[in-house]
Amino acid sequence: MRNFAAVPGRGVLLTAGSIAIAFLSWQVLSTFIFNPFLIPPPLEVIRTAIPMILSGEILADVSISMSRVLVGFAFGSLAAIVFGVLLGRLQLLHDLLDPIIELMRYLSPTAMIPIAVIWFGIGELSKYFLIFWGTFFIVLVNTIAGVWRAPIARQRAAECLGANQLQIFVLVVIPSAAPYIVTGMRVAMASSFMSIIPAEILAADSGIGYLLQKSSMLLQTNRIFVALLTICLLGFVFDRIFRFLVARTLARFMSFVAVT
Amino acid sequence: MRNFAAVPGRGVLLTAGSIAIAFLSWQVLSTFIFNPFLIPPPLEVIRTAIPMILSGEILADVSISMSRVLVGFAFGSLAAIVFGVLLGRLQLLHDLLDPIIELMRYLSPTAMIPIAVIWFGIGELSKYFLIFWGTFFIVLVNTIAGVWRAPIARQRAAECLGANQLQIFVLVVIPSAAPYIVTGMRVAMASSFMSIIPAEILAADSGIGYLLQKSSMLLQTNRIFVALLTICLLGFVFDRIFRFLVARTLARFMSFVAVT
Amino acid sequence: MLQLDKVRKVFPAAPEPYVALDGVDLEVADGEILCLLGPSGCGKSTLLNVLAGFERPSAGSVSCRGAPVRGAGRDRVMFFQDAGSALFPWLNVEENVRFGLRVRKVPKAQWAGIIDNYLRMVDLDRHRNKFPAQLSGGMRQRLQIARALAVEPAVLLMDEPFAALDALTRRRMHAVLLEIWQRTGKTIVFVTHDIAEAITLGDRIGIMSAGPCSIISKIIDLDLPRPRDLADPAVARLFNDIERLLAPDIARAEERAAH
Amino acid sequence: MLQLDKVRKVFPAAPEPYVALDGVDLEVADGEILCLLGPSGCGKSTLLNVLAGFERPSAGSVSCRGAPVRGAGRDRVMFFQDAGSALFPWLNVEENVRFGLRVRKVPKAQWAGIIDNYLRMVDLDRHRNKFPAQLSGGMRQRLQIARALAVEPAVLLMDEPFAALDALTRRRMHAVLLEIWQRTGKTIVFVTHDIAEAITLGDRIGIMSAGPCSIISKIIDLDLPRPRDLADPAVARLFNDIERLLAPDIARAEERAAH
Amino acid sequence: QTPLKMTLFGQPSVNNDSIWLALERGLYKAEGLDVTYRLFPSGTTAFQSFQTGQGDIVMTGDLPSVQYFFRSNGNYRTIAAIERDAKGYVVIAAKEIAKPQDLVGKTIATRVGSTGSWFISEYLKKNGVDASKVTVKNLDTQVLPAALCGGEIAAFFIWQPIGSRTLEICPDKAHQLSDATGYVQGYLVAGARPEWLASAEGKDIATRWLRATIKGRDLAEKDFPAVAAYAKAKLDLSEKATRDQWDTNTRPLALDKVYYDDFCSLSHWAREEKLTDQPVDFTKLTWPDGLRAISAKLVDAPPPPC
Ligand SMILES: Nc1ncnc2c1ncn2[C@@H]1O[C@H](COP(=O)(O)OP(=O)(O)OP(=O)(O)O)[C@@H](O)[C@H]1O
Ligand SMILES: Nc1ncnc2c1ncn2[C@@H]1O[C@H](COP(=O)(O)OP(=O)(O)OP(=O)(O)O)[C@@H](O)[C@H]1O
Ligand SMILES: [Mg+2]
Ligand SMILES: [Mg+2]
Repeated sequence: MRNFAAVPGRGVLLTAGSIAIAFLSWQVLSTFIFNPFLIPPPLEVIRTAIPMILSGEILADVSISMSRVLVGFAFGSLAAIVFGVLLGRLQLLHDLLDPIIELMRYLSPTAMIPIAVIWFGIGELSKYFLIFWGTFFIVLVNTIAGVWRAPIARQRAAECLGANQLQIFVLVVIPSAAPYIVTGMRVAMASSFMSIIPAEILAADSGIGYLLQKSSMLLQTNRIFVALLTICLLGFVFDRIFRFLVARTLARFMSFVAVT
Repeated sequence: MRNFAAVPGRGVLLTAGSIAIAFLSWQVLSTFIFNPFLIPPPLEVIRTAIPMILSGEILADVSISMSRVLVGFAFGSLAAIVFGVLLGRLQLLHDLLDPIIELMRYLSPTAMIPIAVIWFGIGELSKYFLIFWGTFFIVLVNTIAGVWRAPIARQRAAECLGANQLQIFVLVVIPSAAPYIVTGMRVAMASSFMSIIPAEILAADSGIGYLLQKSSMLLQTNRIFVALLTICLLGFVFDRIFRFLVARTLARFMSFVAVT
Repeated sequence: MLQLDKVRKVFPAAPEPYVALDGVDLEVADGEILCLLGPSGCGKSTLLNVLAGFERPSAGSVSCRGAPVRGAGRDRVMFFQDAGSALFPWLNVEENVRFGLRVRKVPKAQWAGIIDNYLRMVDLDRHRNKFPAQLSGGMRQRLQIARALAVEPAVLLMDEPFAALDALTRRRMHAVLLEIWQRTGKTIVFVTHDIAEAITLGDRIGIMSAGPCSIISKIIDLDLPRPRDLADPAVARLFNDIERLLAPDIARAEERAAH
Repeated sequence: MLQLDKVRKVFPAAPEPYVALDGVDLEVADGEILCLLGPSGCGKSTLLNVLAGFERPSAGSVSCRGAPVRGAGRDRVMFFQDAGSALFPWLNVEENVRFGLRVRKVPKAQWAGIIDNYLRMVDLDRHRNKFPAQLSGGMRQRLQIARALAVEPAVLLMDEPFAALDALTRRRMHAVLLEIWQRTGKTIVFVTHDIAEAITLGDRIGIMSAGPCSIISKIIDLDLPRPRDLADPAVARLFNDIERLLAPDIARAEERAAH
Repeated sequence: QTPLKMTLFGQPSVNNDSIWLALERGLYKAEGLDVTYRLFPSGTTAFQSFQTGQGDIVMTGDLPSVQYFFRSNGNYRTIAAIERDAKGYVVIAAKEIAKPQDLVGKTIATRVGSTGSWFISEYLKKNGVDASKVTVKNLDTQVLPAALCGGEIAAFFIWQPIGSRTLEICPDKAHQLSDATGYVQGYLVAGARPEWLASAEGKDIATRWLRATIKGRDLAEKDFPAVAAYAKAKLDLSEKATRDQWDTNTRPLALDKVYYDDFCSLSHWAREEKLTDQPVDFTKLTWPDGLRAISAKLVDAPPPPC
């Protein structure tokens, strides 16, 4: 977590510099080496994006997609943490459910579309469900790993200080597993953003995933890239906010291993 | 890692029991509650699968897909570990590349298809690349987290015992980060299996992902489920083998935190 | 009150299982301080873990107040030898002490008073905002002492609690511990290497033999009034006796090393 | 050879930075054993970390053989106070010792001999297949000693290496350390709480004042022949002197605690 | 009187223009319908939802409608062919491929299982090219231009606008070898569930919907600017892209002989390819009652199963 609260000045500068370099090389590559129709250069993408931004089209798409991601991600993470702590601690439960989990986690959100429709129809609920699905197993695997590695001495100390099982879960095991859980959530974040696309296959009429698909159908390369870039930027911002919140609220759970 | 080397007898029994229960409930649900045409019951799926197995069709698909997954997963993990250790240790490199990584990791393998074609054509290479892509960032994020949490005292001890930077990387930092790396690889495994589908959109004429797509296009629900079930089973087996290998070869790197 | 009966403890290890304890019998009366002495690696910590209920004996039985010990109990608080691993690294000094009060449902109004009291006792009151990673080795030990004492358990199982303290701080801690013990009548099992410390504190001293297959080879009753002065000839004689009791193992080890 | 000049060390901490060291001057000659004594939490480990090059001083300078210390160097080997955290948990006892030999490119043929020798020295040869998690506290310390000695560094920085050892094992370790020192002429900085240990080992003893803003308040030259016997009146006087030197801090602390 | 609610599944494609204008101009409302219009990226994904009981009328392509009919055990009826064209399907080939015979020994691509496969099969057959000497690759539609421009394939068979996009991307390397005229026709058909159509309300809604859509068709055929405006607003399609497709659209809104012939040909091919295993019985696949209620001329007598 060393970097979670990097020096702001230098951090911002480096971030800006590194992104600038990335965009510059993209511009050069797609202008001179790739066919700009296949991979439009960033300036072209921005030119396409501007009217979409001005008309408010993108904004509407972003806000609807973000709300879907947030709901799915939050519930997916929460369920995975609760579930993961239980599975990590109760060996029998783990042995019983692990094989089923091991089978199910290979089903992509895309593969779950039919089931989502059957269970939740074609409304918002099924979209939340698909993003939930893209989040849950990743956080789950990480949480179980974190729980398994929560130092036993600490749990024993809590136990003889008088903590009951629930208190050990909440006050000791989860904080001890926090670095794993946070890492899992960061990984899952990418997956939940990717799950917007299958989620919005499902009778959406707005959202970035819908924009992406509609543009793919019509082979509007520039618009495809606007959608992709938007997803990347949203993910980037979301991750920065997440890191900031972690540094703000969970720093004490994150840093202890590195400091010694 | 408590469970990585569970008692075989009890383990096999529980695994079998739990899978049996899962299949039974699926059978009951899809026969009596869902429309069996929407979600075919497992017996129906098996009935569809048998001729496919006997004709060798599935076996060919499985072997070609597995070889793609193995190559993509192995290279993705390896690259991510090397890269992750460097980024985790060299703060400047991290600060410089982190923003770009943070942008790119939200691009799903599906979104990378056009780029894969441009860079690698429509042969096997581009399929490996897409699975690589689905693996790399997950292992990377976990590796960096693991490296950050490698206890400093251990690295200092190695340094004053005479280890150079490379030796500290290989002999101390990577083993310390092993529990994170292994967890990351297990999570990435699901992602790399899911990436078969976009990878085999790309000019495949065999493979499980191809089978899935063709069946989807043709609305052959039973065959879709055969493909999905095959992916799940392959993933399950792959994960068991991975766990077994980890328990066999890496147990010493995995268990130390839990034991105290 | 605490009772060990033919306790055996075998650890799985390569190439063969390691028998740490092999038939340990022990009784600790209510309100007694029992000190355990023994060579490094003989099984003192293992014995405490069994008493605490953290480890099940491989054979034999453990009971506390007549009831068999099946797991950790809030009446028996352990002071861990490795203080760093037992503290909560995400809680600062004050919060580490507060943890026990909170889970024991001590009324909130009393928290501040109790915490102040115990932190001052171990001289950490000026460091109450530091996190465990920011503490020195001795400070971690003192924090663990404060945390254990603050919940006022009936039984204290202490594994070399003062090993990392300088002589004078240690002397102060002895006084604190004895004062609390006299006031509240706790039962204390106290592991140490320091013969002088064992004599200063103990009602009885158990001597363990070197491992493997360690047992409590001898129990010495200390019928001496407190405070005990090492300069006192009776005490000095005792000191020498104990040293001699511990020596054979060392001698054996030295012999082996010479080959 | 080792030189600290007006070293100051400030740790960032809430609510305000903590000044651990505030102007420490020290010189350690080649081949000298310098013992450091001081109350718990005064900054002994911090000082060693600065000497080792693990921590940069906030002000002042550190040098080793005239060259400024900019980081860890393989000539200075540290024995960490928290033995558990410094061992490699995935390597067993033997492999932990081998680590140093391997990275120093000691010829392979010599490994077995060196490892046997040092493991026997610390009496761990029967436990060579155990992993650190399977060792007792004292065994971990001994393993760390073996590991540090096996690479035969010019400078040893030892942070309470014998704190978790019983009296007799400790005495053996003193003999081992002195024997090696006499044979190879290492420079040793040795942190301890145990005044007797400091007197047994040291050429000089540095006394640190209590923190914050700790300094080396006094350096005592020990012009006594070895082996030193605590029963010897000259030595006993020295013991009392040192105890008194350390006392004022304790007295101050006790006063504070009383309020 | 309250409007009748119905849900319509469609795709973001210009061959839906009859429906767009019916929506735009309030023709459905005028028929007393309250239409919820849902877009799916393809007919196949629309069917995924449709099969779970969602939606009332679904717009799909030719092959999916037949496939779905068989897979769902006949739980589907085509109520009208909305649009069809042969020009909407094209063969885009590398410059050096000048005639069908040049494809021998080469690799060509399409989306396997789509109408494109049917097109390939008819194209090779009618041009006397031995199909076994041509390698057919499965490629996702969005990858086709890159693969052709990158020289990975010699040609592909696909629907518009993918062909014309490719010509924009690498005009120096690609050209249009042919369109599907004389080979196949791609269809947009509207379908519904038989039990819904059998109910009084379903039949009523379907008929009203057809009537309004026919009126929409009449507008769409004449009023290109309105179609272009809709495509621009909803799909951000350029006027040219819309024009290219609009020009090729023919909008029968009928179940006519051409429809039967084309679907017979499709059925033959599908059986050859083992995609289906029985002939199409048009008395089961289609539901002509709605169109017939509007005008008997719109429905021809179906041929025997083929
Ligand atoms: N998990 C384990 N697996 C194998 N052996 C173990 C394990 N735990 C402890 N042992 C062994 O049991 C013996 C006793 O260990 P224990 O920690 O009880 O010693 P101790 O008396 O507390 O020593 P010290 O004074 O050095 O702390 C040692 O030889 C140790 O190696
Ligand atoms: N990372 C840190 N952040 C803040 N304060 C620290 C940090 N590390 C050490 N300190 C403080 O510096 C002081 C000296 O610590 P140090 O570990 O050097 O003491 P010590 O003399 O080794 O004590 P002991 O004998 O108990 O080991 C202590 O007050 C400690 O709290
Ligand atoms: Mg012990
Ligand atoms: Mg210290």
